[in-house]
Amino acid sequence: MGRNEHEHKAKLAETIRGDLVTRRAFLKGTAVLGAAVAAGRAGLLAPREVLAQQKAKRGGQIRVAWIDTVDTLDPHFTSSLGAIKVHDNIYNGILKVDYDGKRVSFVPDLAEKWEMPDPVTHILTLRKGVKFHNGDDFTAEDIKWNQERLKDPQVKSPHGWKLAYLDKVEILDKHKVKIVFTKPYQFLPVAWTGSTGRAGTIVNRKAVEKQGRAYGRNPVGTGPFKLVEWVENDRIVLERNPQYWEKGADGKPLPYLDKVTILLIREESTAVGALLAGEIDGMDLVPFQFLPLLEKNPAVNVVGGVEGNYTYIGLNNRKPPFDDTPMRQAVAFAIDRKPIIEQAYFGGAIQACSAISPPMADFYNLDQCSSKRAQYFDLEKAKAFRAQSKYKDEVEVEWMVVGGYTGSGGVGPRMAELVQPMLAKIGIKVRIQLFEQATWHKKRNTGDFQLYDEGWVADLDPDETIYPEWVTGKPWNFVGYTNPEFDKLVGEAQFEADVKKRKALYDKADLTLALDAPCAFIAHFKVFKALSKKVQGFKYLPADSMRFHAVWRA
Amino acid sequence: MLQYAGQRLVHTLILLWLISVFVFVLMKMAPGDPVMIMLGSDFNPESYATLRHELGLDRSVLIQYLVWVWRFVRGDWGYSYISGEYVSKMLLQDALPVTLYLSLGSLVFALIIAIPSGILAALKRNTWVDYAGMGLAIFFNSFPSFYLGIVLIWVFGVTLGWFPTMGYHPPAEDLTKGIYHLILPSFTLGAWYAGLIARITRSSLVDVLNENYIKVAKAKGVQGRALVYKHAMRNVLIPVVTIVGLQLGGMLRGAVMTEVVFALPGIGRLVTIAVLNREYHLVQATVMVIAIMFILVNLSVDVLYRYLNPRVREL
Amino acid sequence: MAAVRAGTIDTIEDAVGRAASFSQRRAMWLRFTANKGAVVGLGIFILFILVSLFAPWLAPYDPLKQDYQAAFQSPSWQHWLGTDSFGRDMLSRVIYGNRISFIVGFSSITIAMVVGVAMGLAAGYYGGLIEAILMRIVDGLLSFTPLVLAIIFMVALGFGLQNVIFALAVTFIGMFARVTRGDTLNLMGEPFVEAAQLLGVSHLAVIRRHIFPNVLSPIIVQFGLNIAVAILLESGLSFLGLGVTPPTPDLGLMIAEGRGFIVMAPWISGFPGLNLVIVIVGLNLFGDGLRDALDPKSQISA
Amino acid sequence: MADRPAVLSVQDLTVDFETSQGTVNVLDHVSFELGEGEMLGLLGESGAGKSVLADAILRLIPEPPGKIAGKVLLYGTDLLQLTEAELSQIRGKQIAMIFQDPTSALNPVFRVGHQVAEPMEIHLNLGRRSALQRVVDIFRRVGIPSPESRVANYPHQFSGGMRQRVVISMGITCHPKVLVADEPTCSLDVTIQAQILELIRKLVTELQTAVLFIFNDLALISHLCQRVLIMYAGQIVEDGPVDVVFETPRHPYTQGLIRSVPRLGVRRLEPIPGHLPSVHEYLPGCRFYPRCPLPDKDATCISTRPPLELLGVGQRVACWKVRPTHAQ
Repeated sequence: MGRNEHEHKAKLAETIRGDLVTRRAFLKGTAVLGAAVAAGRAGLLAPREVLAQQKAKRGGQIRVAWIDTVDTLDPHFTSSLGAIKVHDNIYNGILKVDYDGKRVSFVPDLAEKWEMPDPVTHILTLRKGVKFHNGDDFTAEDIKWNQERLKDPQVKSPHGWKLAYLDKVEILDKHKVKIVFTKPYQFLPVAWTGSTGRAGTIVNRKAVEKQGRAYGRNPVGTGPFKLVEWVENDRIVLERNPQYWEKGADGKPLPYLDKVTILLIREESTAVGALLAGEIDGMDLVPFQFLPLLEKNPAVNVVGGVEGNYTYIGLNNRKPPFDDTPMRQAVAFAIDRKPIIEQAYFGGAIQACSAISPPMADFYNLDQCSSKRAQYFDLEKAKAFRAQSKYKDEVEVEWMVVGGYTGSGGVGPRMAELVQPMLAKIGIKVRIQLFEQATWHKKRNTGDFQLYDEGWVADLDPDETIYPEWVTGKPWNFVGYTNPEFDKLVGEAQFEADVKKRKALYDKADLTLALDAPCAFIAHFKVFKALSKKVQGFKYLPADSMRFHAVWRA
Repeated sequence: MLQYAGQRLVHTLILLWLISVFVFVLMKMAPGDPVMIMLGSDFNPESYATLRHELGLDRSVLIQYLVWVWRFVRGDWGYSYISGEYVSKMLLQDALPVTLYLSLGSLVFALIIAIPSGILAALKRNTWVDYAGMGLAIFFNSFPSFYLGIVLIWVFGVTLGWFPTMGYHPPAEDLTKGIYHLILPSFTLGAWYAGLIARITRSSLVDVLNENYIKVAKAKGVQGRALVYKHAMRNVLIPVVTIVGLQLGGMLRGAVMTEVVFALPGIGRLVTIAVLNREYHLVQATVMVIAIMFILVNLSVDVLYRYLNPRVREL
Repeated sequence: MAAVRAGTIDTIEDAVGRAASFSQRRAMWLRFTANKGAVVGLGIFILFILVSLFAPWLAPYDPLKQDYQAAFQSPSWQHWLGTDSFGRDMLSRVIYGNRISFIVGFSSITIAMVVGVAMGLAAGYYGGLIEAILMRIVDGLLSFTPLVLAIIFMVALGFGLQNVIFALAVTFIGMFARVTRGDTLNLMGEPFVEAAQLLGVSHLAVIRRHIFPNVLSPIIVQFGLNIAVAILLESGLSFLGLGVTPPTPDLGLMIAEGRGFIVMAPWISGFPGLNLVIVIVGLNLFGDGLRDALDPKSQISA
Repeated sequence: MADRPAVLSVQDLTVDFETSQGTVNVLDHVSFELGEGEMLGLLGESGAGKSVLADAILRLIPEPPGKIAGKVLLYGTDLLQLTEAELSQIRGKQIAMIFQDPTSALNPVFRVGHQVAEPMEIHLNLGRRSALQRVVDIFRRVGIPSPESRVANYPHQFSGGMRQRVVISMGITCHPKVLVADEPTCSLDVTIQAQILELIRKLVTELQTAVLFIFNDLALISHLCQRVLIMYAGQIVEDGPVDVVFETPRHPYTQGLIRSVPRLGVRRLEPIPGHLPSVHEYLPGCRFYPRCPLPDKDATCISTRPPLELLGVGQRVACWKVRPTHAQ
């Protein structure tokens, strides 16, 4: 998919500009933190510099803390990023995410060659000599079985829907397979990636059939590392897979490391403490409030950047008072994103004026915010909308915040605390109510709330970032937003092969969404990983991944 | 004696049963269920319904309870909904040893510090030694374990780098390393306990030293150390043991916090997370294990108490 | 050392006793004030109550007022205890924090005491089946780890102040019930109780007039000692994020929130922590004093 | 005066106590002597300070709050001047004590045999076994049935009477020269009381031990002792041979005391009006003054303590108004 160079440069520039703006504001806000943030920021916009390549060294091990929780190591059933970050090292996908420091692309992983004779037919030529951890050969059979496992309603994979348009899988020979779809599904490349896509991750049939439910704890993949042990709430130990197919810089098979110990520390401050004390070599996620601290530290690299995500305040379109469009619009325009980015994200984010985020380079509009086309802060405008609302006098609403000891690296209740006074200005009295995760999920999934905050993360294609979230009746459309026109636009976009046309559709949809304001968009935040300077060769991907394939310890 | 034992056993069983019902009902009262967590953002009504059915969560609470009891007593403690791991492994193999080591560590630590200082304070009653000692005791007795933990991590772990800030290494595998990693947590958990024990030791020694039989011993020509360590100590230990036993429960309370702060994979952290994830099997089993531990502790305290105190030895 | 014993002390004591033949209450007061720690404790305790009651008048700022420009300020004349990450005045928040702790501590323990004492009296007085049932329940409650029980309750009930109070209350019922029952049993043998029963005084009357007054002091002692424990538990819950909801100025929450800035802005977690420690120390000293004064023979049961 | 060479001589023994109400005096210049093998009785109401005296003699009063002054000469050595170490060599060996309340006097967590054997282990450095052997003999002598098995029992397994016997044997194990028996039978009923006292009398005559009996029962004293001390509010008010003192009491308090005791031939009792003053109400002078019936009592009685004056036939009285006959 060709795009000319200067356009990317421009995009990047916008990203940086947004960043500089926030940083300046941030400095004004908080002297102590601000300076530190500024210091670190330069580095993480050019991740590759941070990890200047030297001669790779073989052997040794690293210990990395995971803040995100790991649910299961069966990629077809996981729903946690923490787990996916582990999968990346145990499994391969049909495709994988690649990033040249400017743009994200999808390149063959287990597939050596990926041809499309027509928009709905994919012919994959698979790598030869790839072995599973249990010694089985990886063949076309595995592709077929995995794709069918995902689609099979009996298996009940929560990712089955990604293969909704899968028609049939034909084995051409041991290493060639033809996959036919009913529609030219544009989201497919992402779905087929080993990491966040999850629908392309290849698991070992024998192991699954042998282990049954326990497979999630006894995974068998083709990846560079294999699981040694998983001690509850303590650690996951990965060990070098000697027969891994990928070759390193020295021509010998990867990975360089013999062992990777993943420490399941939910307690952020403890993990940071351990990193500063040099007990661990990294963290899978840096909570925003620790950014300045870690960036100041000479022994630590902080790697990260704006990723394919957006956070928003969901307004329940089915329940008063937010069943009233002007009321929702009032909210969307009453929120000043800057202080939120300073106080909740500590500068680690840029404003979001709509859903589509910068890494979706082909679809993100650089002037999305500056043009003031979509949502932005304008109290007067907000008051005007509020005046049009059918709810004249002050309303009191409950804001549902996920609390409890979840160890999540998010901003927690901070956003709610910040927005509370802003909405008070337009006669909306917010009562913050914490719910621990199970309750929160239940209320969200059953639409039993008025106001809540949420974010969609690690998205790489507009379809996954918009379609299931906002199309009428789709599973993640928790606020019950419905607009036939919007549905039509994104529906078409799913199967529009031409990038230019597709972008046009998404531009329209994105704008419609922003102005209907089923939610108030807040930020596209940066995802940071902290690694000790000893850790070399880490390749940053804007898909919240922790791939240790080519990592070594200096 | 036998009959007493039997009676006690019956009580214990009733107790365990009550607890299991209590927890089961409470957990079912709690909104949300593991499936919500499992699906997380991948939620959709169909897979929700089917998964619920598969896990038998759509059956009536009574049935679910009976099934659980039936399996539990037969040693099948179920599995984690989310990870598919077996509860018995997570609980007994992974978590229990950690908490036991932690509690043991802090208990030892507490006794080593507390009893001598308690004795000293009692002997040097109303001197600065007494005041200082008891001041410290009450101070540590009052220090919230989670806050103490944080302070210790950042002062001794990060800033001074004397001790590891987190993590667990089974002492069984590498004793020194294991103990080294348990020092800060044990202190965090033990401090509160040490304060308590020191105070009891002092007050009870003060009382005993006023007892008539101590005067009698003096009159017999007993003096100095023998007076305290032989004639007084046994009597001092009686109340101390009682409280130590009673408070082991309180120790577990601290354990939750300590494990959370130091990222120790113990029972406290396990059960906390399990409750939040609605891991019914795990919560039930853990609560049962904790209760059984509690009962065993009380039993051993009783035994020790009987040994120390001949007056209750009959029966 | 006031316990009645044979020998010297005794002779002196009751000589003294006879001398200034003062009332029992006065004797308690004297015993209490003789204990320096207890007096300090009482001081802190009173201060704690006053601060809690008059928080709105004492707090220089609105504890919820955010001011981004003023975030992360170290202690200054303007903000004695500095400001937090939202630019809120720490002093004001800490002052209100005491109020929350106070409310939680008192109400939860009071509820627990009322229920627990009732159960204890019933069990001890009527015995038989009632006792068997009640005491099994009590054992059940007691064989929980307080925090775990509280957590399960919070999850079942949902977050928020009143739920915290309820959850804590439940965890303390067992202890009150046990103490009360024990002393009630001891009293059952007493002649005045038997006499009253023989005279056909109604059970309730016997309990009210003869039993309750005599089991009161250990209960009061437990009350004093356990407020501290309750406050500790509450801050623990909030620290875990299972207690009261932000932006409520709660000491536990403040410590939890301050964790993230412990290096760059240690005061955010430091002052609430310090305050908490002081309050608990005060309550413990006070509770011990109470114990020594009211029932000298009892042992610590913090 | 004792008609035998004094074993124990107490001179101006004074005890004060620091209490929350300030310093109080409990013993006021108590002086007396105890002759070899003599049986001396100390009589006084409870609260008069008898037990304090007993404790003071063995220096068992905790200091602080107590403060002991004066002399306690055992064979001429002043116990009050010795170090704790030296003192403990003497306690239990040369001077022993039989305590008031056997229940509190026995350590609940040790076997009685061991508790009784202890002094011998300390002073006669005997091994456990042989010491225990002796205990068995002693038990037999004090009339504890089946002593072999009883030595292994714990205090709570004995009846009150038996416990008292244990306590007694504890006092006599090392054949002390002086024995202080502080109401050894107050906790027992009359028949056992008789046995015990008989027993003690027998033992001490065998062992030639001098005994200071402390009682608040006049009859027992007259029955047991040769000499008697009358104590009132921490002061010795009269001292003399039992028969003399009881036949012709000279101190108004003694007189009142004797009149108030039921005896054959006396129709009605006359209790002493008023009550024993509290330590706070003690006067610098004669502490009986407030209750004193004497018509001619005066200011000196209040201001200055009357010394014990010898009235002949070994009878001494502390009263300004009762002076030696020849003086009148």
